[in-house]
Amino acid sequence: MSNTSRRRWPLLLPPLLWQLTFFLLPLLFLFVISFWSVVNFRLEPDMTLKNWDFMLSRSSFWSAYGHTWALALGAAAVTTACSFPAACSLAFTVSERTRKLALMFLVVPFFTSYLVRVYSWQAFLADNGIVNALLSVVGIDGLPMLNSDFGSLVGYVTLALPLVTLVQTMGLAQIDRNLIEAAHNLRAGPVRTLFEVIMPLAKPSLVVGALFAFILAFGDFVAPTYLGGGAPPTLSNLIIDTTKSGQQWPRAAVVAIVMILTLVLTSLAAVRLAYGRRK
Amino acid sequence: MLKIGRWFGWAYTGYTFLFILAPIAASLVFSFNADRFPSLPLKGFTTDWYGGTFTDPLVIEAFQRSVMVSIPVALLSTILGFCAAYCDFRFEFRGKSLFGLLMLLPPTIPAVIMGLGMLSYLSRINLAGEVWAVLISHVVIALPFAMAMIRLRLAQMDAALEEASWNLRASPAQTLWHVVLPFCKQSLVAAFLITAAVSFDEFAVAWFVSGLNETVPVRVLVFLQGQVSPVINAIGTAVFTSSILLVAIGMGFSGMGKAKRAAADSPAQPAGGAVTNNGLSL
Amino acid sequence: AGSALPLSLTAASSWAQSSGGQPRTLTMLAWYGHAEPDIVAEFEAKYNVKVKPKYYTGGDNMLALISQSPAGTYDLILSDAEYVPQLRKAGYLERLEAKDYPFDDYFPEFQKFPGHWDGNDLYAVMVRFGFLGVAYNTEAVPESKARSFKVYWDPAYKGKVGHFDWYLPNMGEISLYAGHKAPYKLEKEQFGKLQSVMKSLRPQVAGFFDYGGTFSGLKNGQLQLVCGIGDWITGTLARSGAKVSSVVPDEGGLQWTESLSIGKGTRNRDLANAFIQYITSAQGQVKSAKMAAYPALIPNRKGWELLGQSDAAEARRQGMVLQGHNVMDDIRSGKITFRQLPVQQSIEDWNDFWSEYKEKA
Amino acid sequence: MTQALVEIDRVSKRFGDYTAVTETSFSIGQGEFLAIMGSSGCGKTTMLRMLAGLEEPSAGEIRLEGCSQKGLPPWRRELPLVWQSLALFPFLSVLDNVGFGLKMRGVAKAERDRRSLAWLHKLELGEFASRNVMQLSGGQRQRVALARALVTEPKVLLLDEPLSALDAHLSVRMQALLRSLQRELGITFVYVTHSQTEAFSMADRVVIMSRGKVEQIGSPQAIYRHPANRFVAEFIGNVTILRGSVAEAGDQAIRLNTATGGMSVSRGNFAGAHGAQADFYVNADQIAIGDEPRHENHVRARFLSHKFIGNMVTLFLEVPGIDDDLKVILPERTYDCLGVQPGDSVVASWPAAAAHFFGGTA
Amino acid sequence: MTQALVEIDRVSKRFGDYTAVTETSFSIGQGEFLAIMGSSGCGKTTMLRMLAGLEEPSAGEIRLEGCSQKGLPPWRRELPLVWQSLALFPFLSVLDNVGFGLKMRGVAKAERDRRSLAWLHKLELGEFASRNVMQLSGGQRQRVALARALVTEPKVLLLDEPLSALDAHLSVRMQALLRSLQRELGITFVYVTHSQTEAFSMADRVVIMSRGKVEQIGSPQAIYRHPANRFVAEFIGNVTILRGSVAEAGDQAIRLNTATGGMSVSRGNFAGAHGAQADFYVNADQIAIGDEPRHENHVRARFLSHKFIGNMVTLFLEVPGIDDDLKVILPERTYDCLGVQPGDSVVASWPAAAAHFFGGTA
Ligand SMILES: Nc1ncnc2c1ncn2[C@@H]1O[C@H](COP(=O)(O)OP(=O)(O)OP(=O)(O)O)[C@@H](O)[C@H]1O
Ligand SMILES: Nc1ncnc2c1ncn2[C@@H]1O[C@H](COP(=O)(O)OP(=O)(O)OP(=O)(O)O)[C@@H](O)[C@H]1O
Ligand SMILES: [Mg+2]
Ligand SMILES: [Mg+2]
Repeated sequence: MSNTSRRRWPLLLPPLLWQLTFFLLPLLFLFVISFWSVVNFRLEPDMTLKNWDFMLSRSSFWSAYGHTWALALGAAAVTTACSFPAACSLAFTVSERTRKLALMFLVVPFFTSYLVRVYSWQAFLADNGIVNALLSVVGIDGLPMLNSDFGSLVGYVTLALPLVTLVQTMGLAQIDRNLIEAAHNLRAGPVRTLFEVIMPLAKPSLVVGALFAFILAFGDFVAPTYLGGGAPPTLSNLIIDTTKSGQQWPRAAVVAIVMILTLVLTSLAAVRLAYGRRK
Repeated sequence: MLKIGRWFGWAYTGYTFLFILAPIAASLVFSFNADRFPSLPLKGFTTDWYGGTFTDPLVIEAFQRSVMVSIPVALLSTILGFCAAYCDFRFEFRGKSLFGLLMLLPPTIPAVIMGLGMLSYLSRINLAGEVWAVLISHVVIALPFAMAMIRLRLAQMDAALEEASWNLRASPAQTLWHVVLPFCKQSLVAAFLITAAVSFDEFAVAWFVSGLNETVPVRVLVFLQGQVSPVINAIGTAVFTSSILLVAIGMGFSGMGKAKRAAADSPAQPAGGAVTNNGLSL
Repeated sequence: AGSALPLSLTAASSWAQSSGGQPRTLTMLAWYGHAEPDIVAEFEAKYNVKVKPKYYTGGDNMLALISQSPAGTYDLILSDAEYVPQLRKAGYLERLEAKDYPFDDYFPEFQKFPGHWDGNDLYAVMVRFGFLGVAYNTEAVPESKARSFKVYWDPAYKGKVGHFDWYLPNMGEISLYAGHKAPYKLEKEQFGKLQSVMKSLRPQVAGFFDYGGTFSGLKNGQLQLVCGIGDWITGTLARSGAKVSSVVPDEGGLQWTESLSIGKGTRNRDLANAFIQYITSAQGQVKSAKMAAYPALIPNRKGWELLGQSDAAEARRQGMVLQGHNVMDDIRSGKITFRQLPVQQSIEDWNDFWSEYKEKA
Repeated sequence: MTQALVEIDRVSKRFGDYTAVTETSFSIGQGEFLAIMGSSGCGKTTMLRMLAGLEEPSAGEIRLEGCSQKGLPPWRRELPLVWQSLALFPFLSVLDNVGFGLKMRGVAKAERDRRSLAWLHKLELGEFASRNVMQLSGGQRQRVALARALVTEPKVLLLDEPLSALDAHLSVRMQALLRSLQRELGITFVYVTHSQTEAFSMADRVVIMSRGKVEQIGSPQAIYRHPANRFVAEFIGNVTILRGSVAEAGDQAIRLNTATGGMSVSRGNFAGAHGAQADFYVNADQIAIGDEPRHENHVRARFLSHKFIGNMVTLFLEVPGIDDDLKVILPERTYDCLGVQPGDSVVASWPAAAAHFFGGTA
Repeated sequence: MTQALVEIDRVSKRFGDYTAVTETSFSIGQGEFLAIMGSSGCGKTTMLRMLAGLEEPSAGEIRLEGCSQKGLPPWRRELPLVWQSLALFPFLSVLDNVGFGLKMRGVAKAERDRRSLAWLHKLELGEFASRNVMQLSGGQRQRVALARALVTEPKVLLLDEPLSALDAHLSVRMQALLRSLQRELGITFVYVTHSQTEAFSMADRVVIMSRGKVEQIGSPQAIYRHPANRFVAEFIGNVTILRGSVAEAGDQAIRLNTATGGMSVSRGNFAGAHGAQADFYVNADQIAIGDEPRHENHVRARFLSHKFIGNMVTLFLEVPGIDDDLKVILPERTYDCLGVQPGDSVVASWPAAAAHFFGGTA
């Protein structure tokens, strides 16, 4: 409809202006202050590259970057692998009603204080916490879990698993049942059907789910702080440390911009992987 | 063979849910545990922590503030989210994909960065430390959720519905009011409740920009950083209960209710063949 | 960034003032605990005021909060002493009148505390202090071992040593261990030595924790030794029955100091002043010594006396007894050094090393 | 034809580079039932949407009772459309769906309900008035959509494949309903359909479109008997198209040389010169089969296969020298009497009156 | 009939409380083309799915070449199914779609591609082998689905409304293709369809189902001419059903008293006693119209309306005393010669041989 073009403004402008003013501008401002300097604990407008130069030439920045990447990638992989069987079960073997109920249980933790859940995990993962207590019953003792990358991963999975399972379940549930039956009809048994038909069809939701997990883990500071023992630092830890270090907001801004760029590029790559490869 | 796979799947799903719900359950248990620190064995039952929580003026204030913030946040994000979703659904314009990106990007920005950016920006325009700052940031974060939910609903709308309305002499504004909004009603309510829940649970950005006006999750963060008290568990359990209510109501509006209604209706609907036979008796 | 901002009030404080019978609000930026009922209830009742805190988690965090808020947001600022000069230079503090406060009752060492004065102008009043040394689990670590920083390197405690996540006390302690008498005033090569000593400690370290993390780590046995804290944490834990303690080791210890200032642009100067008077009085000092969140030593001699009368056990536990060996002796013997900001290097230098140190596993 | 109510005057519609409707003109009379047919994607829906104002023509003009509709948005037009998907409002009751158009015209609630209910009763839906539309069967919904469009008593009703979602039986009954409604109310129907049966059994005139152009307009019989061109002939599918060169022009018939010998074709208004190549078609139901030629044109052919449709049989014959199969339609009884088997050799013959040139009127 | 390849033996299927198929038995011969028809929801798809093993019968047994298929999962059966939705794998190329079944049987890549390609060429899809299936048109996809099912050279092919998504023209061409493929390969086809035309023009035998039960099985002609019961008669829709009481039983015909007078009906194997009520039907295409009765049974009726379908016209006549309209099918030319107008009074007449009782064979 060509004659609707004029009418869109009253609807388009409010959200557009809002997000421009309160989302894009803050991010741009962050970019701008990455060129400012700090004098006597105060930000002074400036046009200097020294923050960029400083951060990007630090080996500690790059190792934090690598560590964050590795952790986020690990979180994406672990979460995807952990939720896939459950998502398959929910999508294919239960009734619509049960599925909805299960999905609700998945959504609920998403809105339950993440902080409280992480705090709770400490009690499970501590050297003499609940998990080790249970393990000692079966004769395994003293697995170190808290204050390690494992701890961080538990936190990330806690954060991302519900969402990823949700995305995967919805993706799988949308698969045309006829395709699965067609595979059976063409003599593909359950396992081959899984690999030859379900996985390729579920690829977008698998990739998008993994991407969500990656993004959430990449930016989270709670799990590495409270379950990972704060070391080695992730980029989020580094941002917080840097703002603490003599009010170095410009340097923190540099880290933030690098993080945003990384996430945007990763997302683009993932979306391409999920939807792009169709001849 | 298939049966075994099925049972394995269900058992696995059970474990997944155990993993998801364990920390919540533990926090519930520890909120009644007399020991100040969450560890085994349990020390005995107490409701002191709840007492402590609900008499702490800071906590009470934080609760009031959270409510006061989350309601306008939900209202604004739902309205703005609807506008954005409808524009995305209805109009073709240059830069539409950029528009979509701008609307949906915020959740992908790590909270620390959002907090940092918001704080430095809002303090420039004299809003940092004000309740407004929390409200604004939360709308930015929650709007994409509202938009996504409403957009999903709009995608289910037959494009012909609006045209049919125009065809029956309803102007675009009337169509929006009489057709599009009623069609989206459930998703609007769901978006409202879920954005309220998002705002009620957001701590990282709020921690940066709230100044003295702490919300509940910021209070929890402060407790976690400072006092490490079972009050955390008590608050967590309270928040969990209220979130679960909000979300349950929200889900009820968005989908469950529909499923139930459809189930209730189906007997009324003549089964396949019958439609043909008694559908028309001219 | 906020310094150039015009003065404005928070919504909350303007509500409180506009309604007559309502209590006024006094805002305070502080470490956790300073505005809890055990400390402020009496003051609030007396002045019909509500003390409203914003708790921070470290000096840098405090600076960030001040700099990002409009002037006048915080009536009272409780800061670590080493930050007072920075705050003053940045123009965040009001000048104080020395005669308003009971300096005469203070031990002489604390009457003219460095950094609190600019010439004859007073900007902060010391409220309490404490020592930082080796915090340890009394069941796992014998006190004899804890009497030296060397214990951190003990293979028996590998993976059980924690750091309080703030470069200043940790690097100060290790600097003492490295043999620097003035731990924060380091020549280039001394700073290099500090770094190499610290790096040798890194494999022992379980992690880096904030107050809460340290607290629960020590309590649940996850940590058996913590560097960079003192009785302010272990004392609290011990009160709730945990088997932890801290000592000032033979190599020496650090002193942390907390002081109150009045924020620039306050609308409640009278109340703020009254609060400082309240907390520095003998009664206030006793409260402060026994603060629920974390106990501390107090600089007011009259306070010591009152504490001795009202709670002799606590006075003994903390070593604030006027007869016999007390904490002042440790200070006077030179065993204790004030914690301060690095002198020759910048804060960023130390912080960057701290980040780097965290990184190396 | 009665007075033109709707005039479509050199209307074109382009979507970007693609031209969906090309310079099309025709008019629709008062009270006429006009069906538009054509293969998928030929522009039928686009035509209808332009009438309803949902698309603006890229060129040309549409006039309703002589008034140009140019620039008039859909909500200012009085041309209700019945969608294939029905587009009923799922959140409204049956009654409110029907009353929607009246509400938008500012009719008060009581009056609105009265009029809506009257229509529901007319379409035997009275008892469902307060139900939700989602609770109705397909045929019932179809009638609600009709009532909704008719309640404002328009002069023209546009229908886009309204019956294609219904099953065969329901569809036949709805056809009867539509036809009788249209007669009774004297409304003009513009009816887009895929189905030859629907178009031919209901419409006064049929428009055959192809690739955005009108190929033929005429009564069902005229189109069936005398397709205007090869496209229409193939689209209707009841003729075999042959080709020959003019050998001899008679008064009534023209003699052509074809690959299978000489043939006589009705002259019509054919004006080809001697030796000119020309296509002509033979009606499948006017061909006789037997052992001997029974008419002046005849070929020997091999019986390939047959199709049984209702009480008619379509035979496909292979004729040496022509590519397409020769199609022959016989009543089943005739076929039974013949007793031919696939593979048999037969003689097909037809009179000159069964063969025509394209474009000639009989 | 040839040897029974598939036997369906008292098969029932229940979904919860609902019985979709009730104790159904029939068998399907080697190389037969069997069509299953019936109104929506009558259990056609369920029947097919049970054959393919996608549903397990609740009772009864299905045998393929005498072997019970009970408990055999779908991936162990050799009964490829062609879905209405086609169910092509969207992430695979045309070639890989076709080769899927071979891959699952462990055929090596080179051999697989060779065989798939051969089938694609056979169905004139050779040039599309490396395309993604999403890039094909509806008719092309249809052929890919066929190729995928046929590449493993099964004995039986199951098809569930394979043509219903295609437009009329494509559908006709696909019918021809299917029919010739089936003949050529000698495969058994079990073909579910909604469309009477499809079923009657392609199948050797047709099964008419209603509400989970088989109503009639027989050749298209038999069903068309001699519906077994009222349901089938109404479903096929080419007869008018009348009712009368037996007055006099003759050798060839039985005389009944009806609301419009006495009527003679072919005797068949009717065994009703004198005075018994009986339904009978009159074939619409065996009724003559005129001013005078031309056959032994005749009624005076009012010509109501007509429907023009192809070259046949269906007339609806109102007969005093009977509820349903009397349906008459005439060739168009006959109708034209009659020159009757709606509203005219006419005489309809038919011989006793045009009227039959249900269940009687001719
Ligand atoms: N909004 C549009 N943008 C671009 N192309 C369009 C648009 N609407 C229709 N078309 C194109 O115009 C052509 C005609 O479309 P139209 O819907 O009128 O066909 P139709 O005759 O109704 O076909 P069908 O029988 O399949 O409904 C098609 O090729 C279609 O792809
Ligand atoms: N999985 C199922 N669960 C419950 N009921 C079912 C299921 N599958 C089919 N049915 C019911 O069984 C009946 C027969 O269904 P089926 O799909 O076989 O009908 P059909 O004859 O193929 O109809 P159509 O022509 O509409 O495709 C229907 O009433 C349907 O609702
Ligand atoms: Mg169309
Ligand atoms: Mg079916």
